[in-house]
Amino acid sequence: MDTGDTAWILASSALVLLMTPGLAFFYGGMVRSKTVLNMMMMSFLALAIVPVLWVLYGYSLSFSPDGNQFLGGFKRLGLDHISQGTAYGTIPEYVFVAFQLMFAIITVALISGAIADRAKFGAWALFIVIWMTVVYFPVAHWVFDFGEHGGWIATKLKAFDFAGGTAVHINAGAAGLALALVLGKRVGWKRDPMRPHNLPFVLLGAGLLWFGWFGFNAGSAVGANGLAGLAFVNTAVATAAAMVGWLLVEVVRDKKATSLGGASGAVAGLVAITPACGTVSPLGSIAVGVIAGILCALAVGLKYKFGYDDSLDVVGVHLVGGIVGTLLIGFFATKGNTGGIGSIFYGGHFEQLGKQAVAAGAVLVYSFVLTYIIGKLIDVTIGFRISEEDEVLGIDQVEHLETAYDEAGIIGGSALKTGV
Amino acid sequence: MDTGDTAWILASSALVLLMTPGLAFFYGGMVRSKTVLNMMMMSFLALAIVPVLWVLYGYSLSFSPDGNQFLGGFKRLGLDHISQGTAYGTIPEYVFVAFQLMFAIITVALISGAIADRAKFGAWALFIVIWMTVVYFPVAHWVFDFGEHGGWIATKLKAFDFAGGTAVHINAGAAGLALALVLGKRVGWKRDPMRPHNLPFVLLGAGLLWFGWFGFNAGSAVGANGLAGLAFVNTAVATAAAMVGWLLVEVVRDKKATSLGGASGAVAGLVAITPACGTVSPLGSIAVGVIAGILCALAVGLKYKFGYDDSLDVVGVHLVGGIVGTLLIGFFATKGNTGGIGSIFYGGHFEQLGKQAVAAGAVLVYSFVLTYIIGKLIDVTIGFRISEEDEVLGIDQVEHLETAYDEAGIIGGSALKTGV
Amino acid sequence: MDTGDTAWILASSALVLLMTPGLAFFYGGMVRSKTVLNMMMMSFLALAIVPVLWVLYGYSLSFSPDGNQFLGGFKRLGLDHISQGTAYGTIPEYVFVAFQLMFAIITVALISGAIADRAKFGAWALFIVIWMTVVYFPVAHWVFDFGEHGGWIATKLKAFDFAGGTAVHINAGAAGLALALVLGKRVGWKRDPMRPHNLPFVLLGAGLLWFGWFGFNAGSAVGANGLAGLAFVNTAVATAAAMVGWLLVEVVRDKKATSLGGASGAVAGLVAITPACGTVSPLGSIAVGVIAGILCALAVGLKYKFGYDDSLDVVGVHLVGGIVGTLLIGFFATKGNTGGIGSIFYGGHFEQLGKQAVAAGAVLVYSFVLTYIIGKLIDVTIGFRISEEDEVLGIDQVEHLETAYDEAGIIGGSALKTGV
Amino acid sequence: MKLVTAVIKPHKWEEVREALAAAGVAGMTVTEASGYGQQKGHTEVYRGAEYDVSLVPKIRLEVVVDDADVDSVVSTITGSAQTGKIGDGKVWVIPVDSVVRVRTGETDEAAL
Amino acid sequence: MKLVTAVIKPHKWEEVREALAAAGVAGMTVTEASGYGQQKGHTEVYRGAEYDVSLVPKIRLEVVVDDADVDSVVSTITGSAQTGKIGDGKVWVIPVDSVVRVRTGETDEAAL
Amino acid sequence: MKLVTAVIKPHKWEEVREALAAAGVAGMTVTEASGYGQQKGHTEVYRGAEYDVSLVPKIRLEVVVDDADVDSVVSTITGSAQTGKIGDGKVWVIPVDSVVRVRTGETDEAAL
Ligand SMILES: Nc1ncnc2c1ncn2[C@@H]1O[C@H](COP(=O)(O)OP(=O)(O)O)[C@@H](O)[C@H]1O
Ligand SMILES: Nc1ncnc2c1ncn2[C@@H]1O[C@H](COP(=O)(O)OP(=O)(O)O)[C@@H](O)[C@H]1O
Ligand SMILES: Nc1ncnc2c1ncn2[C@@H]1O[C@H](COP(=O)(O)OP(=O)(O)O)[C@@H](O)[C@H]1O
Repeated sequence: MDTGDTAWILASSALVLLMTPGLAFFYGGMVRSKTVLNMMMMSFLALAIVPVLWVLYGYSLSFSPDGNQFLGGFKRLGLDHISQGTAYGTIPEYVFVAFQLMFAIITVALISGAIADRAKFGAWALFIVIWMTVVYFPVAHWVFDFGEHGGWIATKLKAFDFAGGTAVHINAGAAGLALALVLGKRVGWKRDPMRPHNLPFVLLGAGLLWFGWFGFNAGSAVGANGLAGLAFVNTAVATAAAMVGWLLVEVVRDKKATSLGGASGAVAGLVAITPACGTVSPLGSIAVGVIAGILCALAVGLKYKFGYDDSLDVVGVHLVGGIVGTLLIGFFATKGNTGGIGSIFYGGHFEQLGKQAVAAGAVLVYSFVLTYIIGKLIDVTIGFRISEEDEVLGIDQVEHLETAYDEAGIIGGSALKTGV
Repeated sequence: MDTGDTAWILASSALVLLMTPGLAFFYGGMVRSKTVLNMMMMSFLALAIVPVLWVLYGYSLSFSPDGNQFLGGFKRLGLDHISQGTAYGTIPEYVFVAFQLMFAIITVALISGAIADRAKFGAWALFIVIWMTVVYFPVAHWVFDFGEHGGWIATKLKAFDFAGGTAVHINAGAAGLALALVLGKRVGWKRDPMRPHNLPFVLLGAGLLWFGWFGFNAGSAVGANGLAGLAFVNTAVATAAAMVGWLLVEVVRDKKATSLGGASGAVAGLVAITPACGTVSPLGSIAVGVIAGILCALAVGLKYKFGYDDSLDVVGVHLVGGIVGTLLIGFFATKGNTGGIGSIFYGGHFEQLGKQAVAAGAVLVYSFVLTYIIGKLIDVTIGFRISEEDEVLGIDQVEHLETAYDEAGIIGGSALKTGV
Repeated sequence: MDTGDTAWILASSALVLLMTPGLAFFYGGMVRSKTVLNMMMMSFLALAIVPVLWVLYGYSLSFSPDGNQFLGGFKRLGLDHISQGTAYGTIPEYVFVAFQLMFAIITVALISGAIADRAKFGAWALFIVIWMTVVYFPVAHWVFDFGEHGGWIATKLKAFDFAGGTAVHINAGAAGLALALVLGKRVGWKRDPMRPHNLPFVLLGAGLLWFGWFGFNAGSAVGANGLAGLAFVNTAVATAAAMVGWLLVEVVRDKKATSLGGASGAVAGLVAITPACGTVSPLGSIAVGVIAGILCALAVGLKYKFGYDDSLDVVGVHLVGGIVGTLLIGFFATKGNTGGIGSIFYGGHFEQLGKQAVAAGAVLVYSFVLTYIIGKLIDVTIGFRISEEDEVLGIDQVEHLETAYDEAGIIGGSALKTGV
Repeated sequence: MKLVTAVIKPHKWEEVREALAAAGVAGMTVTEASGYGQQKGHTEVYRGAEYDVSLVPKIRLEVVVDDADVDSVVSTITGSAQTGKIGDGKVWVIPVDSVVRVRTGETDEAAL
Repeated sequence: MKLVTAVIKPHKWEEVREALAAAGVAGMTVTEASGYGQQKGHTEVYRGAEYDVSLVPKIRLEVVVDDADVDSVVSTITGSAQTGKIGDGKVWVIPVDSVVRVRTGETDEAAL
Repeated sequence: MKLVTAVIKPHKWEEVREALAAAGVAGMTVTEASGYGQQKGHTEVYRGAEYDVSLVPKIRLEVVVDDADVDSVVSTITGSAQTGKIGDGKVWVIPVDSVVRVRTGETDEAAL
């Protein structure tokens, strides 16, 4: 085992953990002040539940070496057969367990943005358990397990997905779309502005996400080496380029650049470069970033056209961004970074694009269909949505007995703004 | 010296530094808006004072190799006899100095939660200096110095405390209780709600604490290895399990899960796994987490029973959580992780539990008694508490000439909400 | 290549990236609530533009080995001639590219504090592009390129600037002064209080900056070793000492210590220790910190004397702090850390002070003059400043079509506080 | 002319606004307020402790109207703000001597 | 009936509320306000700069009362809100034509 | 005595305050409010979606004045708050029965 590689993956695991609180702020700032706590708690509930599932059986279903190409095995149940001395490549397997755990947490948390302000908290808890088990653990195996009995996308199809454009972003985006359809629109959708109640929080979230994402992407090299360096540089420059792209769309269309656009553009770039950061060059990353920034900026308007309330644009940013990044590998991958496999612009090869499309499509369809079914099952049994009256009052009060802010404090405890 | 080990401890030191600003937000969000700045500044004052003490004499009193089992020596005064080439195990001693400094900072900062809204800032500054010198530096030596003339808990008693359940959490918790008794209750305690004024800040603080805590716990392996990996996984899963435990208590008792509960549960889990993360298995960590989450959720009600105003539950979370974690090692430690020493559930050995109890009790009593004396001395000399009138007006105005928020800004500079 | 060194510089690069969002909060909290988004977006725009410039030609102009002592060469345009296997010392060159990129981003972002609340966003975008090209890339080459055709300050003058006291802080401070003069004072300056609208954000920013700064300073060892350890300890203790210094000035002058003072003191200490952290001892760092804290606390009043509206004290903190730190090396550098070159207090050598002064002066003059010209050019062409009316209304509304907070949320979407 | 002041429940605001607009009220001024009344005395449990909450959030409307419109405006408000539960609020009417429109200087009826 | 409006210092709010409750006032409406008056002119020093602060935070109460209760309500407020220092506030009384309770439609005395 | 209530545009607040001070008004009470009126109906585009914004931020002033000063106070406010654009606001005048200064118990003219 290599202490340097281990040090970087330990640090990366911590970085990726932080992404979920970061997401809580990115999302939490975007909703109205009467729903921010629930929005944040949807992410924190992922932090509470997923690690327990992961240790009990999730890691095993995703990575236990005794599985097949569709699902891992059972040897790692309860993290059995792992000790401090067990290696995974050049790092302790415990470290790999930790690193991959963080991916599992954030993926389900991402979905919550599609159903802001209206989901029963208990139903969301149940959804996390079922969705992780039925959707995430298998898909993570498909994409991230490169072992002898590894996943079909990683080992048979050999589509490139360096850090999870399919397993994380397309997966979460498709699931978000499905849940937005199951739950329906918020009261007042299209009538009320529902503008972000705290844009500095959105920027804070974007900043923490970007920071953590270096662990996500450069950590996916599973070592401290030139590949990690490439992924790091690409993550920085594609994100920047996507911000430029998104802000340009706004300037052209609305004359002004918004802070919400800046934050969203950064996330769109991070999403798009996730699958591609190990295979494209830094110049290619600029292209990936700009394209993703522009396309996602346009895609967030789709929900108004098609009439689904994907409240915080999980579809527009994660689904669209994930697809863009996954497919652009087929155009921009360089032979030097792929071990000889070219792409349309670098060598004129079209095959890889096809593989990328198959991987993207498979995850999209699998996730959308399964999620829709899970959502409907929860809805018809315990009910997924709170009442209209409660929604108008604000889900924070109703589901958490709290209001986020109480800043009137001048007056002793019984501050003017307390209570219902 | 090993660059990989060094890289991880450098990163860990930065992570642990961030915990104190994280704590400032965790605590700051919980108080009323008229006292948030003072609450945060109590943590920032620890950041200002402790590093200076540490370099001058703190590190020496804790770790200089020329001491005895109760106190370090004087060879490291002013960090004398350390150069870039001096090693501590496989890392440069300077890195170890930095890492341990961060523990010293946060420990005293933790105490401040017990005396929210009412302590003179100058008295708090004086308290930091005295308390670090008289309480923390010796206790850190007892627990963290494994050298030839190391501390009695580490080298004679051989209680397990991987990352500071005793020296940090029981120590701070007992001190918090003592200070809460010295200062007395806030004006309006039990009458006014005194609810958190900014719950997103509480969640931000919890997120930053969790993130930094990976440095605290996995960094305590003082290397990038399988032990660090184990500590990392355990820290993730116990924290999650404790959130589940705390939220379940709320759901059962109040029908709803709060965001304050989620954040508090996470911290309770982090506290409890701190001593245990190097000796229990991931499955054991789930148990430690759930138990700590449940017990701490119940323990925060004690102050109403016994009538002390431990404002932000330093006792309920850090003292109780620290004791729970320290004692549960006696039940859940596995031979594979301890080098052959079993526990009640793993090998049926009861001895270790006794050692754990002695360590916990010794630190608790020492810290409580000394802190009470220090607090009283400060109170009778310069006075520890602000006047009632100032407390009603808000300590931020009185002690810092500031109000935290001024969001009316529409009106030029002289915003409506400015001033007293 | 060394994986441990690589791991630490990867982590450091992520840490330094986070400093710019940290700065956005440090600055954003200090302005009025009607201008916070613009303030933050000035930093985020640096994050959007600089990485693209860096990959296209910035890295090459700063570090390509085919240049001369005043400017790098053109071999690294588009990061040409770098692959995963290319080394820079003991780390992959891609990692060095990433690390240095982060310095470039934050330097220009620092300047924005001097022109808060009144700069056209488009003009700021243009400024970033020109200033980076004409000022930063050359100066970075002077100071940070130690190669065969490296910069004149690094390789001929041999002034010590470990992590960028000149290239980053004096550079940004001088530029800030120039731009403050070009843009003129804010409407209501000196009449309206213009107090910070969100002091917890200022503290958050200070905390994130400090955290990230460990990457900045200890990462500048470009390895995980004793030098990194020294820089780390020095960064911790000088920052603390500077907080103490600043707060003491306040206590003496105003009777009370403010949170803005605590945050500013920390940043002043970080700035001053930046050039010095690799050459002075921890005890020397305490001196550097205290001196910087006191001098910067006094220096922020200069703008009222001389009548320039350096809104958030870029001059008082970064220019003054940068000069203090750069010059104090001439007093406190120890032979053990410099490879034998002493200083006034350590060996009685005065020569180094002269070199330090030349480096500081050269960067100061170059940056001030060039920035003033760039600013004027932008002002007379597209205009740098928004209209008075828009300034009173608030630049967030005008330049970004947004207001930062909307916390009235009780009332459905059309919250009372929305809109203009 | 008269000034009609109404204190209502926040979540009724949209309905009241629409009802008033439908009734031809062209303008009003709204503030956030806190109400104390019979609705008081509700007890909250939080983190294991119990508290009386004496103030509840309200919306406070002011509408200046012609004498002739007073009754219809009052009944429009009471009609649309009513939930039948304690705390629905109050409406009171005050005599107004004169009104001016700042923009034009028009006064009284013309100013509305 | 009359509308009693009082502008008081924020930290006196609890006392005023309790005194009014003791005096039998069953309801009131409260808003946060800023006051400008003789208390103005205080100068603040912050980060080395001096400023005049012209507005100070106040609490604004509105209580609709029977004509008969006006004097006792006014004196209860002035009694409990008084500190004797500049800026204690003002109380003014305005005639009210009518009051309605939204919940029931009761009017005037019955609506209080 | 009279109560002059004015609803104005926020960025006019400084000017109004200075004009009133110059006109000898010694005190007033200010609240943040939201206005609904002809200025309504403005449409905002944000993130590609369009919305009607019906409420706009306003500042609400209350000044109790002697009968004799009413006209000058009203015209001072309308003069200094006017921009000529829709939404400049309204000023209305209400009869006041009595005023008390909390600090001293002085009443009526002496209380101002
Ligand atoms: N005498 C009063 N003067 C002014 N406002 C009042 C008065 N009484 C009640 N209110 C306002 O009306 C609101 C509702 O009154 P409450 O007594 O709770 O219920 P209801 O009006 O249904 O009987 C209160 O919250 C308060 O804002
Ligand atoms: N003419 C007025 N009209 C309305 N409110 C007033 C008037 N004068 C004073 N106030 C209010 O009363 C508060 C106290 O007045 P001030 O002159 O400061 O002290 P005092 O009432 O003790 O003489 C002011 O802050 C303001 O809110
Ligand atoms: N009838 C009314 N009663 C109370 N306030 C009103 C009334 N009409 C308008 N206002 C207030 O005056 C403000 C300006 O009115 P508006 O109709 O928009 O423009 P203008 O006064 O220039 O005609 C509104 O925002 C509202 O606060």
